[in-house]
Amino acid sequence: MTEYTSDEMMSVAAARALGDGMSCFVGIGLPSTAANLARRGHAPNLTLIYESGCLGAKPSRLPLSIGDGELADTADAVVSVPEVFNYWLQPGRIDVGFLGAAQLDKFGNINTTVIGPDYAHPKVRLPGAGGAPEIAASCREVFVVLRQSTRTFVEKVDFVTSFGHGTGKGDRARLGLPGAGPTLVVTDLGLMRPDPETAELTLTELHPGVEVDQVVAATGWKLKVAGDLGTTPAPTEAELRILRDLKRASA
Amino acid sequence: MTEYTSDEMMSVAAARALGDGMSCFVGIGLPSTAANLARRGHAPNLTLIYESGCLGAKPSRLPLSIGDGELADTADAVVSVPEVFNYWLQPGRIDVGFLGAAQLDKFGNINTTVIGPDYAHPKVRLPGAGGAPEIAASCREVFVVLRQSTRTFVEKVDFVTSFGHGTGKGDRARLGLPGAGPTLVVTDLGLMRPDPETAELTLTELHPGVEVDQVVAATGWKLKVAGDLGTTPAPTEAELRILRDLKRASA
Amino acid sequence: MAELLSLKEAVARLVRDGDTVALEGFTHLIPVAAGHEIIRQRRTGLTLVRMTPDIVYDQLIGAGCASKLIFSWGGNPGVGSLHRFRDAVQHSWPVPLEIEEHSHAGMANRYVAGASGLPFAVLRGYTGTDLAAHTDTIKPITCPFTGERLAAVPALNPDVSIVHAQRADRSGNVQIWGITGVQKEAVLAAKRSLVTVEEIVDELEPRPGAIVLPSWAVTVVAEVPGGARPSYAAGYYERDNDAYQAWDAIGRDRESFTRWLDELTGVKA
Amino acid sequence: MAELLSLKEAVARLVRDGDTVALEGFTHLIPVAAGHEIIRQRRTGLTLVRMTPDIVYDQLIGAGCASKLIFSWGGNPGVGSLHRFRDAVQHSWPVPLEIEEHSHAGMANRYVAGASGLPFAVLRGYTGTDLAAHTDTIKPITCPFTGERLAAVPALNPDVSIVHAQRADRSGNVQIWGITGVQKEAVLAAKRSLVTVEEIVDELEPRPGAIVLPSWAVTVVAEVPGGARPSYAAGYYERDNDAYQAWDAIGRDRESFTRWLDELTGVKA
Repeated sequence: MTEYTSDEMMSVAAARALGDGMSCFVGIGLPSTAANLARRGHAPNLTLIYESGCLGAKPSRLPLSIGDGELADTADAVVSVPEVFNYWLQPGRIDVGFLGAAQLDKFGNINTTVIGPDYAHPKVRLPGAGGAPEIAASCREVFVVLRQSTRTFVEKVDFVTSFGHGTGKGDRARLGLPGAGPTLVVTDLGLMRPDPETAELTLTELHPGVEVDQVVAATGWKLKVAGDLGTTPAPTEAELRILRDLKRASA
Repeated sequence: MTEYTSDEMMSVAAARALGDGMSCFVGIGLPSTAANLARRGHAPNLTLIYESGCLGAKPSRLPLSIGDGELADTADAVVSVPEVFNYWLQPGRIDVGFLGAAQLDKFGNINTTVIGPDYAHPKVRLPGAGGAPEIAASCREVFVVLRQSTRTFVEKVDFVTSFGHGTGKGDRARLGLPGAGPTLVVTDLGLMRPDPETAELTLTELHPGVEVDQVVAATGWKLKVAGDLGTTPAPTEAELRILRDLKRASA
Repeated sequence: MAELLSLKEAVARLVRDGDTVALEGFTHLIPVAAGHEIIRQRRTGLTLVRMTPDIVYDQLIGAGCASKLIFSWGGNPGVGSLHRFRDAVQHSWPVPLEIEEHSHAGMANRYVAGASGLPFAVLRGYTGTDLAAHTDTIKPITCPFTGERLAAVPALNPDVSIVHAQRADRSGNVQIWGITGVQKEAVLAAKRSLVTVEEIVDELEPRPGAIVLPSWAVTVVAEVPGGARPSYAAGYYERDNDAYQAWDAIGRDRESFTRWLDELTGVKA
Repeated sequence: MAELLSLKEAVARLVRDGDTVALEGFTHLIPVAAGHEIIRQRRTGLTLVRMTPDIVYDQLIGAGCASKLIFSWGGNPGVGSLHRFRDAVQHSWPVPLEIEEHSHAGMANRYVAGASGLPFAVLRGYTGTDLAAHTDTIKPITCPFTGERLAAVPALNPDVSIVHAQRADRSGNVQIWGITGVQKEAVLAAKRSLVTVEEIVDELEPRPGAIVLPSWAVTVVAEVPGGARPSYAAGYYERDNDAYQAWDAIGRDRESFTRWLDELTGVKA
């Protein structure tokens, strides 16, 4: 069996979550890697939508930015930025919003704005919201992919850039948010899903070779573990080949 | 000197009101005839904008509809219908709105909706508003062109489809309407302009051979006549040639 | 992903009695064949929506398919009035027709709101006119920043929108060029959509001025060559101005219209 | 009608100290040369507007041109942080930088409102986030038809908007293709506008996916070949990814940045 890294496992696990024929609003970085891997693999009819206005992009390598020329060249349609947000994202037409995060909390709220308690005097100024708040609000469901550590997985985010499940089950409905919010978090250690009763992120699958203690130690809150904890199948040869070809083409 | 009809005089007089380099939002029918005559004659840099989304159309014949193929083929840009109203008309970018009317009253209000006092049971159901209400509101000024009769020139329109000067001077400002409203009415008999004090339409010029009494008799209110009543110059040979060429090409 | 069906199947599947139905196309690419198929399938009680109801709407109204019309300009462009429309409004023939009347700017923005998943749109519109007094779908709204008063109109979200386009590929991606009007908004605002096309091709060659509606935003595509006649389809055929002229005489009285209708629906006299 | 000027004249004419200035271009066609000219002409006190401030905004901020930034995502795409932006926000170097922060959807709609002559735009946005608590440019608004609560954002109407395009003709009509972002809206929302172009041509050949900004909607056109480097111009050159990488080291500390700035402005060390 081929060796693989934990980052490769993460990308493969994230890609598998995308079903063929779905539409996916793709954030740059890890989400884009996963979405492109899915499209080149088991989901050839996955529609990739980038906030630069590219609908149905079919890049042959991993885009370095949200607005790479190849995204436009291979798209079914290129529309303006206002149109992609207003006509395509906002009405809830898109199945999955695929996001990264700088901080994620136990209810799936995302922070990409500031680290530290004081917005005016942040410890670290992050890039900000981009398209994420409305992607998180409007897509039918949201997948989040990021590397797991106590720095990134926190009890409560310093700043809610993109709303997940707020303070727990029912918050989205109370706010009138149409989509289901984060239904899956993929990390380099395993998968987490919101508990059906509380919406608290719960470890549901471990990647091969990862121990529960390891994941608990890399999480900034007292992580709950599902009773029927599963194990992610290891990346197949085919998955790794496609992923590595994509990465190579982009180097 | 070449013979000409009163309709030809009307079109020529209307065309002359358009200066070179202006932008003009063009209604179909008489306004389109006048605007195209101007562009083929003294105002080659007149920008014609049609509500079908054609910006800078340069038709070689008179379009039969607002959406003729030639308008699109010759335009600088073709945009969607929402865009032409929202991005191009609404912000007040356009110099002149050129409109026709079924009824016009003494304060330049336009009716193209119903004849008769009862909207629900009209004597005659007319086509309706189209783009006119917002053209009349947002263009820097409005020219109206229509044949003069007591049927069309009424004391008060049965229905205000497009707001002119309301009940007199100051009404537009009170309503916050940005444009100057109707500043010129061109008919087959002469020209009318709003009185600077009252905004009541006042006869300011007669076409050659027309008597004041004739115009008064063809007007449904007690028409005021400017002290310094002028006479429109007769159509020139060149104007008539261009107009007839345009008409011939469209037959 | 859009399904590819015949026009007959498409209308049978998508258009139901009592639906709100929009056929859009601004002079160009009017989905006339689809309108005729609705008449043939004898739909009734429709709320018809269209910025510029012209002869195909006159026909639908005269055939008794509609109980309400939402519109901004109803006429036979370059010719004159719609006599069936007038007859319905003035004399309730063949059935009463309720009307909801807007301006073009208002209608276009209602479709934009519908396509955008918003309940309403804001515009500088209707000020000083009598339109707002005759409908409850125009209301004032105040800017929360400047205090300025503007007009609000509710979103249009038809049960079915029908448009005509030049081409689709075999996956159902639709390509439209020339004057594209409000067609994209009408399709995106609708719960279900039908696009009739001049032809289905293997590949959509990119073209200047063309827009593409991705297959996953369209419910059904039907190949209907000539489906926009007597309007025109840029790149395929010209507007049949004579047919517009001829309609004036046919539509003018109930008898000649009924003969036309019987012919369309295959009823023997 | 747009005037054709050199970049130097254009910036001198259009951009004044204290102006609100938007340079737009979504990854593609970023008007970098125009940004550098603003630095060279030592404008100060600018309110800079841009959805995605990246390295040219890092440079403008580091050079002390800006006192405020209105934005929705500030970073070096595919590389990391903007160090000059961070230094200004966290340590007021070289001058304090006020920020007004939105989401992309909010910024895009603010330009749309600006381009449309409306004082505000409505969107489904910001719900549940902490963004609204830190700005007075996000307010709730209620649909007058359904009672639903949505977000309102005020129009953006920059004093000057600057974009880069592939071509203009000699009359100043501008043609842009590929990812066109929010450029049309930025230009139409602005009081004055500058379009830098790769080349001025005799005639704008129609092209798939191209939009045209008519000359009368643009204030000044300046021919600036390579004016979008290190971003890209579809049909002309590719993105210089190495330059984005290299900026990380230059921008990271004040000293290396100051050397870069001195070189740009022609100051001898």
